[in-house]
Amino acid sequence: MMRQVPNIAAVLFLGVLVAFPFVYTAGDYDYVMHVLITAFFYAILASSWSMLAGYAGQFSFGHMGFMGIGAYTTALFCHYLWVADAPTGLCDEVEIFGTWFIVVDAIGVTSSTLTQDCLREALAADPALSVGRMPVLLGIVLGTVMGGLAGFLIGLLVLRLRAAYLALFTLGFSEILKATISAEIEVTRGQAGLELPSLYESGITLLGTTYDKTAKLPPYFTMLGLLLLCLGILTWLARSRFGLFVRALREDQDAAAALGVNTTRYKVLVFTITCAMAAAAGAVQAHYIGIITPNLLFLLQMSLVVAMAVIGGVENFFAAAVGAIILQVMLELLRNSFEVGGYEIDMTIWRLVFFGLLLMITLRFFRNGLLAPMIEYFTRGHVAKETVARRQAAEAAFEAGREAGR
Amino acid sequence: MTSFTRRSLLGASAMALALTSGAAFAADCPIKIGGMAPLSAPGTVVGGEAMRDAMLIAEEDINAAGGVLGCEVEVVIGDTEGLPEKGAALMEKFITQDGVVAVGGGYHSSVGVASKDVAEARGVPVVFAETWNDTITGDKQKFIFRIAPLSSWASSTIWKHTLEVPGVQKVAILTENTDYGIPAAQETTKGLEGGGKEVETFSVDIGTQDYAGIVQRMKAGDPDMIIVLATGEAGYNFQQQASDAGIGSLDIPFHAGQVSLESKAYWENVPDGNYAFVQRIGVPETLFTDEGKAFAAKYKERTGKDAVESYAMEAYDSIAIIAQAIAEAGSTDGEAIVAALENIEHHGTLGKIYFPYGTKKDPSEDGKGDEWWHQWPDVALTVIQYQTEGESSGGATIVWPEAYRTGDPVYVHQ
Amino acid sequence: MIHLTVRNLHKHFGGNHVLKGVGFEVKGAELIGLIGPNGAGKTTLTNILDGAIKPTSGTVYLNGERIDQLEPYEVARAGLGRTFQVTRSFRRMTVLENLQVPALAMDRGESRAEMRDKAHDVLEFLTMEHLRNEFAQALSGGQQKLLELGRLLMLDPDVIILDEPFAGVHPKLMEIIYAYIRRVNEAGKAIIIISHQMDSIFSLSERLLVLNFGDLIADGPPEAVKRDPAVIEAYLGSDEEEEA
Amino acid sequence: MESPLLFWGVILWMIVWGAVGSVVLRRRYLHRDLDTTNTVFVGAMSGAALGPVGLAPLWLTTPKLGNLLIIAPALLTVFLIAVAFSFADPDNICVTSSGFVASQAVNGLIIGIIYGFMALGLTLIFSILGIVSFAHGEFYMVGGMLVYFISAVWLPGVPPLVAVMGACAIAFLIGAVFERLMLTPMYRGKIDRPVEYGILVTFGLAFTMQYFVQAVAGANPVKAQRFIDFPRMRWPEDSDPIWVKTSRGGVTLFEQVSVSNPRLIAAVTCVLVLLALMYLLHRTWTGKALRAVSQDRDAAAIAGINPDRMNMLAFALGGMIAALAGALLVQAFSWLPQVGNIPAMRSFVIVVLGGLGSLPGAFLGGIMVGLVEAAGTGCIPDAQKAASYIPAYGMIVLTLTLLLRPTGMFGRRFAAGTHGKF
Repeated sequence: MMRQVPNIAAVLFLGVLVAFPFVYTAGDYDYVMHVLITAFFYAILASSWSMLAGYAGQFSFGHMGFMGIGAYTTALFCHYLWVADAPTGLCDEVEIFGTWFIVVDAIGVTSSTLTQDCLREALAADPALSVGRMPVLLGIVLGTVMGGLAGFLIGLLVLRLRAAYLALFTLGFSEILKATISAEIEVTRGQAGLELPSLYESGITLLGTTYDKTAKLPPYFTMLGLLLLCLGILTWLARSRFGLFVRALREDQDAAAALGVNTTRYKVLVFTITCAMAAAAGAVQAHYIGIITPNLLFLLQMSLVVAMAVIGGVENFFAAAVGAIILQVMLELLRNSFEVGGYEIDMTIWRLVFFGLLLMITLRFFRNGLLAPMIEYFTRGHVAKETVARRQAAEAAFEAGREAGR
Repeated sequence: MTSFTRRSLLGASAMALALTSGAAFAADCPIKIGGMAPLSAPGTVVGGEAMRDAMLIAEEDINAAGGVLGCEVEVVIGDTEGLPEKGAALMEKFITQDGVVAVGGGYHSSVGVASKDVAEARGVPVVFAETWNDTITGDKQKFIFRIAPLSSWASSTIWKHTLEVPGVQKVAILTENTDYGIPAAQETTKGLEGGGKEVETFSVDIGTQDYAGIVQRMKAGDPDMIIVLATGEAGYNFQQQASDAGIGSLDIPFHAGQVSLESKAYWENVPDGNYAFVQRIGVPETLFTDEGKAFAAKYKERTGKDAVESYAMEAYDSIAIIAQAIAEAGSTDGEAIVAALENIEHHGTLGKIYFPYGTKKDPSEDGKGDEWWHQWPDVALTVIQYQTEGESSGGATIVWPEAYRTGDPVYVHQ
Repeated sequence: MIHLTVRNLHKHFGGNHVLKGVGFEVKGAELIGLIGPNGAGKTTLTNILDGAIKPTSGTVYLNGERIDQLEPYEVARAGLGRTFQVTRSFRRMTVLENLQVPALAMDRGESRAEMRDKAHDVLEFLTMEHLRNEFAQALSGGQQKLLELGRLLMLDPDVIILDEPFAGVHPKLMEIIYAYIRRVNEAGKAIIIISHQMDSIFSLSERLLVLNFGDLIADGPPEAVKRDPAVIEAYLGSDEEEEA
Repeated sequence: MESPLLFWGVILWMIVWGAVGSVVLRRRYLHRDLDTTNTVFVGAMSGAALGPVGLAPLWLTTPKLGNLLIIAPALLTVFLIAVAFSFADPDNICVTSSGFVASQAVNGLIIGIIYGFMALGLTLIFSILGIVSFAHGEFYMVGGMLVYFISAVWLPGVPPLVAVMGACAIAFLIGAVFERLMLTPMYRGKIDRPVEYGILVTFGLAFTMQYFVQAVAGANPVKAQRFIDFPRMRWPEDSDPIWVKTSRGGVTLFEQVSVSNPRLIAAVTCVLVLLALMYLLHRTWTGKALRAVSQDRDAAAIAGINPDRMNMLAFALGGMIAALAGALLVQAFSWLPQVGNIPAMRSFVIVVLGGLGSLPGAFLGGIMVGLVEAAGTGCIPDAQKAASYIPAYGMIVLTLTLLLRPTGMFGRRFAAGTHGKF
């Protein structure tokens, strides 16, 4: 019965999350929903990172880089590729089955886009022209695939690297990516960011209610769904041989190989899968926010993900995900400044100081995070007692056997 | 796949939404107005803190004068961090959590561009104070107003002034690679090349500390003048390092970055920064309106600064004008405030503020570009020059344009 | 029929000639002891057999398959398993999970239930059934050693190399290890034991291989090897140094 | 660039042959059972430099890869890239103006010395504790901030030397206290993965320090006064060009190369402190003990050295070195709570390039990174982008190092396993 407590808690927590958008009606509904959507986004990153770092022992600091690959892939795809029913005559275009695929010219950041964007010019010249976006879903899928592919390549490159070297290499990868995105303004629009269509650009009808593109409910359930999907995949992986093998490889790579585990394959595989998850989260989040900038790749963002996973419990991706949700909500709640004895404490900054302290204290005194031990307590609590009893029995039997043997 | 027409490409598609929200908090006291400012990095904190102080003074002034619609006004300050996505999230928070009826302030263009769509979709009016990018008004959104100059105007101030500096043939531009810096550099280049000058542009990542390589490279090009288009401390770092290398404002005409208006920080960070030109918005302090003088006095007292930065005045006005519009509209409904703003005549610290173009008159009727939409046309743009070490930007000599000139420029190369 | 053929193995490390043409054959369920003074090349030989390092020249065949160029995991699947000199259990995995790794890696098409039964048998045999849900790091050193042997049972290879199985083991556990070796041997597996504990190795093995400075200096029944003058010389010489 | 095709063609050719060389040569040496430590690097470099012509003799004779064979192809590759560049872009200022090249090189060298000095602290920590401190950039930041606050806010008018020493002392203290509170469980084997623990816990320290400073000091850029104003002088008086000319803000050599005053002061101080540090490490008991612990922890413990105390000393000293670099540069750069990020990244690059744990490697690596950054910003034809990529240059060096020679220039073989007992 005790073992079921975490499962029951999980079902309850999930139930609250699912019911929340329908029950909650306060004036700050949209804001709270926004906080939660972002929390789910971080939960995906934290849980996939905990699979990579906690389960497989690959301490990568480039997770946000892969997230960025997902986000930028779909952003570039939706930004530059359009379809039309007739040629524009101004843009690069190609006809496939009567549909014209248009590649918009890269104009970078200017203050007057009207005279440079070939598509806008074409539309201005010919108002009858019907132009459509590429499907958002295809962009997200592409982003996920690109993230997975990048994860695969990086996984291959880091096979020989361990520990500190791996951390530095992945950090370097992420930084190069950030610098490139910031510098290649013609294509990526640099710090100005690339704007993306909303997740549901033309609205969506769910259960008879039509939600427009700014409504929070559809992206809420999209991100929650993605989180559950990722957790589902991670659970399945963790319970299958995959989970066992990557943990074995974390503990001792040579011993795992000597027992027939293809370590190379599982190392690359774990990179590919977790990076694809990060990329998927990035792509969905980019569409939800509507704009993506290289600042998302800042080390600060990565440190948030790491801290969330560690505080939740880096070796348990459920704990990491729940930790991320709780911490993200806490960080938002703590934004409000307060006064102590005439001094105004500006919580926008101080909350991050406390966050850093919490991270250090967790690492120092709660090595398995704050949430994972609670789950452990219920799922493994019985083991300890049982073991003691059995060990005593076995030892007694052993001794008895020896006595008898003499 | 969505099909759409030109109108929706321009971003006006969300009009219908505006009708559904916005009025929910009407007549609740106090009336809340959002104030956006970058208060932590990577935003320009110096500018953000000045704007925050100015907006809080505006709140005091409005309430001292009896508030609006019988209510006190509360300015809710929010931190954009200078990041577009944070700006959008902040706008969301303002509207949905804090229940603001309108929003003022705003420093970084990229933040403005990202956040204006949120406000537009939710039907909450925004009066941007210091976001220059032309597209902010160029998208012709119903709820978006601006009292800052257009980026293209600001750039033209710089290049027109530069063209008048004698003996300048080759100009080097240092710009931050943001959506403020890049377009500004393009426009400045265009203007200067139109005037027959040679231009070389260097763009840098904000956050760079060490400019030695760039400075050397610039120096090797032997420019006659340098223009810095950077908002943050990058401007300080670059200028002092250029001075160390002998191409600073003591050696050649030098247009310093926007942040140099913070004279106290400027002299601390750029001790060799004398004779730099800085673009300034608003008329000289001697020509201030009564409102401007009153604000300047309060601002100096509160902050301990010896000059008022233009963005502080803009921030103050952005809040004050919203308050007046609410009073004139007699309601906190977004539509009503917009209607009031379109007809407003506000005597602010910067002068008489009004918006000639909008829903009642399209800019194209006067042959103007889209960027004139909901744009205050009379922004005074001047160029000042520091001529004494340690002097305040408010007291510095105005050298351009002729109409506001308070002294002759010093050309260090002559 | 198990058939391991090692032919003319050479290994250089830079200028170091560590193995100088080692060759031997294992046919059927032999119980072999591999001894030699420190630096004789025992570890190198093990690592080559295991696939961790590749020989400079020479070949290793196991049941007709050439394994000297394979990766360690392929060697394991081909039917050669080993333990390590220093115990290398998966410390933060439970005892049961430790046992599951080789079983799943081999993927013999057994059902989960079959694997569980097998693991149960193995644990019973090792008297560790009560510890199945403990983390390996909670076990004593000797128990971890047993666990490593248990993993090998689950891997179920044809040839097993045990690297120092008796080092630092409590006498109580020693009996279990003895029983283990006999049982595995009786099940038809070949075992190669590397050890410094001469008593154990002489009493257990049917055949002894002696390495010295990369050469195989003796190969035969323990009694014969014991009297081999080359072996005595190699051992006495080096043992004295070791003790000194 | 005039003929980009030529340049990129050459680069592509080099990459292809470099990749071929690194793979083929390693296989060859592996096959012949020779030491493969340097084969990837030498293969890549000789392939890149000479293509098949360079690889064939190596492949045939498989010589012992000594220092000459390691360094020569690398230098040749760099040289050939430079030649290709000068042909592809004959009008580039890096090709036409030797004065510019000299000035870039000198400035790269000067800043490289400071970088290297800072990285020295990181590598010192690594060599003793076996962890990479992610808080190194924050020590740098705190050093600068403290100098500003001591000299401009708390005790206005104190001599800069006092401010710098005060900053160092406080940074040392922070490092020592942190090490005692947070890192001690690592040595008792209580932590399963000490390397990762070290990274994460210093990461937490970095986070805390950066935001603590921001919360306390605000985010306005600050800057300390120049420590010293140079006297104006010219030497020799009547030559053309004048060899050395100083102004209060800088020094000009041969009227071509100008170095700013704060940088020169910082670099000279770094060299002096480095010499003092070398003395400490090689001539004092404490220094010898430190080095002993870095060589062999257990042996040192047997010899009566308390490794725990050495851990504390190393971490505090490493942090102090970073703080000193910051303290010296706060007179050159505007200072914000975020300034540590870029130098921290750069230190990582340098220590990997030099070889984690190698002190001379860190110093040399610093100079190399300084030169690479100077070359990147100075020579990339597109002025628009040259500076935007500054943060990336070092990272490219890092990536190449890890791929071609993970042990770095002077590294012991840490990459395959981990350091020491970890």
